[in-house]
Amino acid sequence: MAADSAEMVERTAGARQAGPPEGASGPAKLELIGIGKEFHTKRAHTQALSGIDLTIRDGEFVSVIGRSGCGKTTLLRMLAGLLSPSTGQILIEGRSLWNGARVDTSVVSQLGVVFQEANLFPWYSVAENIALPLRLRGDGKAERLARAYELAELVGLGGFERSYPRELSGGMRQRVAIARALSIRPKLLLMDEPFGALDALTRERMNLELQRIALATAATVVFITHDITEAVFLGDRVVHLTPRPGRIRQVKAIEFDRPRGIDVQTEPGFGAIVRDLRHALDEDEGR
Amino acid sequence: MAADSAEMVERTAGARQAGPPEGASGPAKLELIGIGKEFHTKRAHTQALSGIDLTIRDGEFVSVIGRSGCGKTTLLRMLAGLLSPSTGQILIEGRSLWNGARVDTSVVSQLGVVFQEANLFPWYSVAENIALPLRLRGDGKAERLARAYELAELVGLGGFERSYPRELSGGMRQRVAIARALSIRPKLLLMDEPFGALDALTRERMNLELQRIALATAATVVFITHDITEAVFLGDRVVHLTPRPGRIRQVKAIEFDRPRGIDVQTEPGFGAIVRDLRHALDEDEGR
Amino acid sequence: MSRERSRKLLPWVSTPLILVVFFALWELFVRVYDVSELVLPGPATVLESLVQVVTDPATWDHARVTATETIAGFLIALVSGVAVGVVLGKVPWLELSLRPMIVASQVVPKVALIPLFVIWFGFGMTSKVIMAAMLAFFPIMLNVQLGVRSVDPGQREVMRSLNSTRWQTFTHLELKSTMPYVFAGMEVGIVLAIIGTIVGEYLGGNEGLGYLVVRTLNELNAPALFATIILLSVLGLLLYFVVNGLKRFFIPWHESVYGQQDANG
Amino acid sequence: MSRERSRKLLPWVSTPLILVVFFALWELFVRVYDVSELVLPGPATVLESLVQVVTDPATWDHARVTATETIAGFLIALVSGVAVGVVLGKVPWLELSLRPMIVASQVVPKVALIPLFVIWFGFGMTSKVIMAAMLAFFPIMLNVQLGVRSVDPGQREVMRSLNSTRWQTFTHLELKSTMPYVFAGMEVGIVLAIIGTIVGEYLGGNEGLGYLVVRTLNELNAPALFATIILLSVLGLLLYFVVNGLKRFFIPWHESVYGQQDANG
Amino acid sequence: GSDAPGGGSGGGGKMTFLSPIPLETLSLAPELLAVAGGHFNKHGLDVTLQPTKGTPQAMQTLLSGIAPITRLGQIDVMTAITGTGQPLVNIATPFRTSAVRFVYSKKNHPLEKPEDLVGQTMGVPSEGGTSDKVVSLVLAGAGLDPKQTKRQVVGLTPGTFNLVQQGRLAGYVVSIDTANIVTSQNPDAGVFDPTRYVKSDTQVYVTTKDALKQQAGDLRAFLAGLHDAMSAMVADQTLDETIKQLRGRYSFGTLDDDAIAKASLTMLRESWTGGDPSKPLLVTEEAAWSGSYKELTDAGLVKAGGSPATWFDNSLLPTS
Ligand SMILES: Nc1ncnc2c1ncn2[C@@H]1O[C@H](COP(=O)(O)OP(=O)(O)OP(=O)(O)O)[C@@H](O)[C@H]1O
Ligand SMILES: Nc1ncnc2c1ncn2[C@@H]1O[C@H](COP(=O)(O)OP(=O)(O)OP(=O)(O)O)[C@@H](O)[C@H]1O
Ligand SMILES: [Mg+2]
Ligand SMILES: [Mg+2]
Repeated sequence: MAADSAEMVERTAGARQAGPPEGASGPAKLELIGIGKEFHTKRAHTQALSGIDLTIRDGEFVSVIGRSGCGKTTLLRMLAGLLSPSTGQILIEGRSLWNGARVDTSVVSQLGVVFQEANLFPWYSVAENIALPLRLRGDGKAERLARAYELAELVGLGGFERSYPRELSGGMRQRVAIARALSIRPKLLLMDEPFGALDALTRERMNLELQRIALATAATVVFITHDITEAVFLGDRVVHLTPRPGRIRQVKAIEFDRPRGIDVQTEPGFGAIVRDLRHALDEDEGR
Repeated sequence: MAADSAEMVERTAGARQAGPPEGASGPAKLELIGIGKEFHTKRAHTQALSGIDLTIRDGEFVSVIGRSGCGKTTLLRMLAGLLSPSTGQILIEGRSLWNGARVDTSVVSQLGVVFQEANLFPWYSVAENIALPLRLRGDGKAERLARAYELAELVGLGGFERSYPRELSGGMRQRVAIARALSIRPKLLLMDEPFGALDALTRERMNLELQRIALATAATVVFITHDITEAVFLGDRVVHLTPRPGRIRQVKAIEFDRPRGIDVQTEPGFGAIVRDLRHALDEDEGR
Repeated sequence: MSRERSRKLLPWVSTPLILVVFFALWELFVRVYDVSELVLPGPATVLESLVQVVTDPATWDHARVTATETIAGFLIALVSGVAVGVVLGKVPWLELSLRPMIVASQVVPKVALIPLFVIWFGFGMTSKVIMAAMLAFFPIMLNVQLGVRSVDPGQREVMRSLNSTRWQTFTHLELKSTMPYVFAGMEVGIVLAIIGTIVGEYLGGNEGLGYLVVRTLNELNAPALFATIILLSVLGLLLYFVVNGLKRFFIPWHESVYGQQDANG
Repeated sequence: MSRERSRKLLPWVSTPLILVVFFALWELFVRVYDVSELVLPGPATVLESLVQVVTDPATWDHARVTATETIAGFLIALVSGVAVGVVLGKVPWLELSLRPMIVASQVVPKVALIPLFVIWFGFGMTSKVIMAAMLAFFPIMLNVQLGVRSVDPGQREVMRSLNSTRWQTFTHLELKSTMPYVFAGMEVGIVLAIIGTIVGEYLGGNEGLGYLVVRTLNELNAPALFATIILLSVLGLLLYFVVNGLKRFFIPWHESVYGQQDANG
Repeated sequence: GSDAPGGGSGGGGKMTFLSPIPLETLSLAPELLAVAGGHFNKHGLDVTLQPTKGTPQAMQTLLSGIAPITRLGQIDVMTAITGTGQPLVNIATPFRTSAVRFVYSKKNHPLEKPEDLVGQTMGVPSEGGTSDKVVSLVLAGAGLDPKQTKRQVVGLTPGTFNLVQQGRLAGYVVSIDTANIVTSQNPDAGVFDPTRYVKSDTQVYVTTKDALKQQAGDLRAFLAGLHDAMSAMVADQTLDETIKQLRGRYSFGTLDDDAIAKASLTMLRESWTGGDPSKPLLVTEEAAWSGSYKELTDAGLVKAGGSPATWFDNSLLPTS
């Protein structure tokens, strides 16, 4: 029921929205059809997600918000090919990502993921961590390092390229993880609260950078955040998940033109959307 | 120089402020005198903190803000007796915490710490993790469990008491860590971005709970956050650290009466303080 | 679900299968190369002899002796290995100074020490117990050391911030997080303990399966020799799987036990 | 700074010190208990004999043989232990089926296999190399298995999300994060390899320090026996510290190496 | 293996001799001298002496065809033939009497006659082997129950005599030259000679039926070389020349000590001839061979009913 109305909003909103600049309402990049996920442990079965239907167009930026524990990370891990859905299907560019519990890795190429934890490799320096995806793909050393230094500068870690993860602060580690995900200029970028450990200013700057990069590379982005303002600022659409089990309650199209400047946040329409979403989230309380 | 002016603000502000309800401008709980910290690695020496002078009264709630990597965590770890300062002295109730590199554990009693990472013990269930401090102190099993269930409820994890950390979402883990720190009703509470992984609503509720608990137990709180609104809402004073090396740039007294309701945020004075702090933080950029 | 169940049943199917293949290869080898009965008797002969050996009550006395010695030695190694491993893991300077001695004590050929052992402890079980303990000690100690040093620094800070005593840090954190290492050390240790016991029995005394090996060897009774060896292997397997079972019981939270079942859904 | 330097110098001070204490205790023990020269000669006699043994060029040939056998066996064990450990660590069902065989192969008394070894490999070095490899294999394999299974799931997901090949996951993640375990296994393994070689040399052939032990034993030449044992221990120590040095070189990032220097400031 | 012998029946090649005892003992004097004195070479043979771990391994290696010849105790040979029908053939008998001795402590518990063993514990290098059986034979020969003496496996280490002095063992079984070392190092040590009570503990050169057919030439040359070496030693009254030749190639405790070397070699030499210097070396006498078999079957140590006459073959011995 919730899913139905969500789909409805999605469709109507989708038609009107400003959307990604190139390719406008492009072809479907990601299709989630009836996705559900159950976790089994000795003590309990948790229904983390249920009946998730969502279509994400190529080049679209989708923000996902929801209460802590509502299944956002679970959803993202399924999209990243790390966790198989219990029910339903995920199509990437029309091809099925999951065959039962097996992932079809050929489907998920040019993928960048920022996890909720930084998950750096302690045996590599900052630059080596950032350049790891390039290395796996076979880029040359000089090229790799140049890109790593460039990205380190981008995330505000210039000068720390040769440091090791244990010498960094929490926020700095998270920024290394972001740089790592960006290194291969991914076509599909999945981000799980990437800016949670950052101060307001760094966060703001990262928001702008992310928007710029997403537009420049025409990347499709799924972006999980707890910051509603951020979600609205960045998203073409904002997906609101309700907890236990996680369902889509609402998909809100954000119709400001892109690229958006920081001042868009002061526009009256912006504040209204944020307030609406916040109220909707507040209602999840009782559940 | 920055430290001087900060101290000045501190003193003048301190006299006027609404302050903690019991014992008003009570005795000094914490005194930081000329604290500095240098990290040595093979490649580089990092001056993380330098010339930190600060006095925190008993029962006071001090928020600390600053850019990512400016030394907040370092400062907190020194207060928690986990990292020795390179220079300067920390007095807790007038007694020195550090003798060179050795910590005087008798000085830090009834301490609660929430780390930037959850640091849960994977071999213990949620309830056991929460009750760990009580167990170490020798409380009986029934008593311990009752308290653990009460706290799990408080942080919104009712029903997950018997789950294990790996079955929790990132935000849920962080909430377990908060509950753990609160379990012994600490007199001194040190919190490092405790609500960073929480959604806005949970965060708001936790803010109110934290304020209630701090007032009820007359605890002294040092609270690191990236959210300036949160810092102002909760703090008797807000300390602003500038990066590389970390110095106190400003100590802002927040003079709203406590307990504060959520609506305090709509008062014009509140917004002004937040804006000022944010501008000050923005200026750190160039450094 | 059914995947998990089939995984549990697997060893009960595969082990007999592998055994059958093994015996078939053995028989084949003996026949094709026409190996002398004295060097390697065929499986049929050995199994026949095994029945005889097993039905002889004296064999069980020997097996009991060997098991007792091994277990006693192993327990000594476990306790001392954990204790020493924890201390050396936490006090690096002590480790640096003592390590040469410890390593030397391991590489010293024990055969030279047996007479000293016998003089100190007599012909009885004690010298074999000590032998077993000496061999099993090292892997346990080294793994505990590794474990203690691999304790997550963040978790360690939690304990320190709680003003925990050394003992509390040990029981709630170090012991728990070192457990997987201890068990890996124990799995090597139990095997070495058996080897130690057997070697001890070779070199002195007149009890135990190791002694039986030497005796049947000297009596040129190859089938009985191999039957005894099979018995020894079974004893070794039993002890090993007891340790392995303990692991499953004690550290259900560890990856090496709960496995990769969550990894892929 | 100076603390770190003094830590580095420590073993160079403490080891000789402990050696002196050790020899003093030995002398004291021999004198107080009036131990027969045959059972345990005093350190002075042994040292005298050691000088003789060391100046004999034949000794160095024997030592070279033992070292060669040990290193060869160890390397075989290392390569096969890592390979098998990785495979079994990642394919639990295979491990479940093969484990009984592997454990059995460890507890089987090798003395019974010596004739087979001789038939297959002759009296030369090969059988000792295999002996060394068989003993060293198990701890390495088990530790690698533990290591592969202890790889941080979060880091593993990073690799999976990067669509890495199995080989890439192995070299960039599993190998690196298993290294500390491999080295703990190697430290046990090198010691067992020496034990294996020595046992092999006891049981056949006429080369190597193990053979020298048997020979001095047969000659009832206690001082030379203990001198040979000291030589063997020194060889063992050398090899052990080579492995240990490799560890410091290869995993400088690991706690067990960089130690607790950051823990307290 | 690379050590496997080449050469067929034509003689003149490489050959491996399996020694169940370590090379560094004078019990191996005939073989050592045959190598050191060039006696094998004279017969066109290049012999490698290959030590193995004890009798079982020597026999196993022999039977698997890696080497054609070894020297074993008669007791073990008969055990293998009657017990499991191993295709072994005795082609020469170098030692006609036992080469083991019991060492005891004169102060503690002298062992002078078989009765002294009753109720005691004897140390043996390994249970079930020759030494063990010699103890049984001594008891059985005197009409005593072998079970009345307990056995204890002890290592052959310098310290074992200490166990005797401590009274943990009444004595222990060693080879002749070891007995000589122990007595030379400990005035308290006494030696019990089982030769007086046991006839069957002789030593014989053994080959397999296959090798007898296929490598007769090599074996013949081997025995010829040995015969030359033994004759030379018998002829060398003072043993000076023998010791000199041995020291030219080998060096070990008992050889390097003049007194022990001479005493041991003299005792060994007596064993070759059985006390009668006129007897031909190496020849297996059917009467003694069969008599020993009876002694063993009487003591219940090997199975009865075999035909010992078919288990030896003197045809390869030098005919001079
Ligand atoms: N491995 C697991 N085993 C059992 N339950 C799990 C597991 N992983 C997640 N869950 C459960 O699934 C639900 C959703 O978790 P998820 O991590 O997706 O939440 P989230 O929306 O990312 O929350 P947060 O904002 O706190 O990170 C939670 O109730 C959690 O307890
Ligand atoms: N163990 C260490 N070794 C070397 N440098 C360190 C170490 N720990 C921290 N630093 C450095 O000290 C500085 C301050 O780090 P700290 O963790 O205190 O920052 P923070 O203010 O908590 O940042 P964040 O908000 O990102 O958590 C950083 O530049 C960091 O690189
Ligand atoms: Mg999450
Ligand atoms: Mg921090």
